[in-house]
This record gives sequence, C-alpha cells and structure tokens, in this order.
Amino acid sequence: MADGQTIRVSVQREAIDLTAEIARMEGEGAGGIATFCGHVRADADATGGGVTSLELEHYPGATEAALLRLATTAAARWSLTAASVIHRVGPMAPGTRIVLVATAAAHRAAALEACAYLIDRLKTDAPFWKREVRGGDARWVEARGGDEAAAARWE
Amino acid sequence: MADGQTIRVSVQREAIDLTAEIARMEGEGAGGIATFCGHVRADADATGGGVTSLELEHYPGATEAALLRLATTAAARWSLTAASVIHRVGPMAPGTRIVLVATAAAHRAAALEACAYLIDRLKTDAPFWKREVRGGDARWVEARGGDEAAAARWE
Amino acid sequence: MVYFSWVREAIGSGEELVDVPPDTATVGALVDWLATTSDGHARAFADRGRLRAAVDQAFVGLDAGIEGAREVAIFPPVTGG
Amino acid sequence: MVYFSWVREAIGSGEELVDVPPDTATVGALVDWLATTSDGHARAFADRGRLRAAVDQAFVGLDAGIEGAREVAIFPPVTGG
Repeated sequence: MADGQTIRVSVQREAIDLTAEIARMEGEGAGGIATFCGHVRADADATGGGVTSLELEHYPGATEAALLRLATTAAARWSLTAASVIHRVGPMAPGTRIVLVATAAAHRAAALEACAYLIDRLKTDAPFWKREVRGGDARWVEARGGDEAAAARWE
Repeated sequence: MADGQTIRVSVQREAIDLTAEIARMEGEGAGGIATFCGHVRADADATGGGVTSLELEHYPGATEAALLRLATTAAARWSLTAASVIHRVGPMAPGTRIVLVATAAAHRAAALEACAYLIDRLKTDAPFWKREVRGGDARWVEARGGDEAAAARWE
Repeated sequence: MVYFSWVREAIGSGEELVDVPPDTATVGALVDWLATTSDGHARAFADRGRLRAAVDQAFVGLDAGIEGAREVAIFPPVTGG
Repeated sequence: MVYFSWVREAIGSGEELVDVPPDTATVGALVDWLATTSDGHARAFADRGRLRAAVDQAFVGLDAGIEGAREVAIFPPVTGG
C-alpha cells in the first residue's frame, strides 16, 4: 500500500453518516471522490406487501477482514488516496442507507472504477445476509446470479 | 424521458451542497445513488507554486442547456430515477467542490455507469473554462487529450 | 462450528462445539457427518449446492481440508451490499 | 459574436456586434474575416486548431454554415468538470 492512502472500514449498527465521510476525505485533500450508497428498498412483492424492515446479519471478525482486504486491494490497484467501506447491520427501515463505498483519487476514472469494484465485490465476498420482513412474514433474501457475474468481471 | 425521472442541473456561484442533493434523492426513494465530486486541486507546478485560486468561466444559457441535454440522455440510457449535475462558476479556493454529479437508479451498475458518463461528457461537451491563479500569475488551463478519449468511449 | 442465516435457523443455534470423527478430512465430510447428528442439521444441509463455508474465517470450497482448523463456518451464499 | 477564455482576453471584449460581409458562408470564413479587423482578433485567431465554435449556442465545427445565425461564439477547447 502506497504512502498516504487512508483506508477505513466499518461494520456498524449506527446510521451511516455520508456527509461526515465525504468531509473527512475532502479534509485530506482529495481531488475526486466517487461514492455509491445503497438503500433499503420497499419493493412490493407478488402479494403487494412491501418490505417493512430489513435485517442484516454478518460474521463478526470475518466481515471486517473481508472489507479491509477489498479496500486495500482497490487502493493499490487504482492508486487511491482514500477508500472507505461502511456497512450497516441489524434491523433497518425502508429508505435507510445499508452500505456506503467512497473512493478518492487524483483521477476520476480511478475513483469511479474502484467504487464500482468495491460494491461489486462486497456483494459476493463479504459475509452479510439479508432478511426481509413484510408485515408478519420474514424471509432470507436469495443471492442473485448477476452478482457473481458482476464480481467476476474484475478478475 | 420515462415517468418519475427527476433531472436537475445548476450552474451556480454558491458552494455545492452535496448533503442536500443526496438527501433530496433519498427522499424520492432512490435504491442506489452514485456520486462523483471534483475539487480544486492545489497542484504544485514546476516552479513549486501551488494554485491559490481557480476561476471558472462559462457560456451562460449554453452551459445549462448542455448539462440538461447530458443529464436527460443519461437518464434515458440507464433508466435512472434521478440525475443531478451541479457545476460551480466564479473564483474558488483549493479544496472547494467544482462539480457534483449524482445519479440514482434501481440497479447499482446503472447509477455508476451513468455517473461516469456524465462526468466524462461534461468535460468535453459543456462550455466551461478554467483559469488557474498561482500567486500573481494566472493562466488558462489547457484541455487534456485524455478527456476527449474518455468522452469518446460512450459513443 | 458457527452458522449463519437460514442454516443457523434450521439448526436452532449459531454456534456449537463438536468432536469431529478422526477420519473427517474436508468441510464436505464434516457437513456429511453433522447432517446425521439431528433433524435440524439434516434440514440445514439438505442442499449442498446452497452451502458456503469458511475455515478460520477464510472463505473456502466444501472440498477444502479442515486439519488444524479451530473454527468452521457454514452459511448460505452472501447477500450484503 | 461572443468570446470566452483567452479568445475573449486577446480580443479585449466578450461580445461584439458585427456586420458580416455578404459572401461569408461558414464559421471558418467568419473567423478569417474577423482576424483582419484588429491585432487582437488576429492574435486570438492565430491558431485555428485551438478554436472551437457554437452557432446559436449549439457546438459546431469551423466548417459549419452561419446563414440565419443570430449568435456565433468562438472559444478554446472546454476545460470544465
């Protein structure tokens, strides 16, 4: 890892403070900052019932290690000046931020590609599991085949 | 343009409020939001003098039209739920936000690609001109050949 | 052993200590043996194609060895992000 | 006519009204004629490869026609973002 790269990963029950994360990177003198933020969707299912809550389970220890490995890899591959991955766990209401990836680099293409890499790989390489609650029903979300394909394009 | 697409462009002398823009998109129920934010760099030149100020000139009327055309094109091509392009003009200190592109979509790849498209195309298709002030000297920034190539990959 | 998501729910516990039979060489063999220990384990491990594993917190295939492992995790494909 | 960036500075003004000679068909021909009107214009338009243009606020090449145009802009390659 080159000098001056700031890597931060967090698996937290608290809300994700996007503003603070951007401000932190700007304070470090970032040229360009790319972010991706994912939110709990309130998709209606076949019966018309929307998601009332999403619960995120994870593998403590292994999760943080996986995120750190991804962020470090991205920082090296795209010469980032900073990379942050923040993922929430626990119960969340629709509209809530689940995940934030932020990357800073001197060149915009590097920041944007690294951001896409991190969110793609996080979907297949980090041990999180989603459980949707719709009224009284709860079901574990199935992995999507498209996620494997999206992750594989970075090999 | 499909229903429910919110397009916003702004060419402004005021600071760019990234937090407000994200909050606005989240309030509209976005699934995933990608952003790219560019900042005034304090690059040292060959003589060691850093940028003390950056001035942005633009072509009033034509600029807004160009940004609106780009945002509308991106929204249609990637089925975005929202797209915002905010560009500052006038004098700016190092570290200041020059430009913010934000895109919202149901699918992360769409939001990220549209964000990359907008910042790439903005660099060649929108009439802005940068003038760097280093102490007592000022010079107009030269266009970069790489920008033309980056814009061309979206044809 | 640690379990997550519906694997944990089917087994009814997120953690258990097990004395692995001495001839158990791989994660797959460990799963085969665990499936015989209760109806819950049998249900959790019914479809091997839907199982993923980690040995000492590193992701591995079901054919990975477990010699010297302190912690083996079994779980469904991940769905974060 | 409207000018921006160093084109504007060389000419010393961002705007001017001009009576275009009747046989001036393209942006390039207009630039050729403008370059004869002052030393500043000559300096601004010395290197045609560094000039870009817009007719009625739409980007065009220097070979574009100007018939019926109300506003022609001449400027360097853009450098925003």
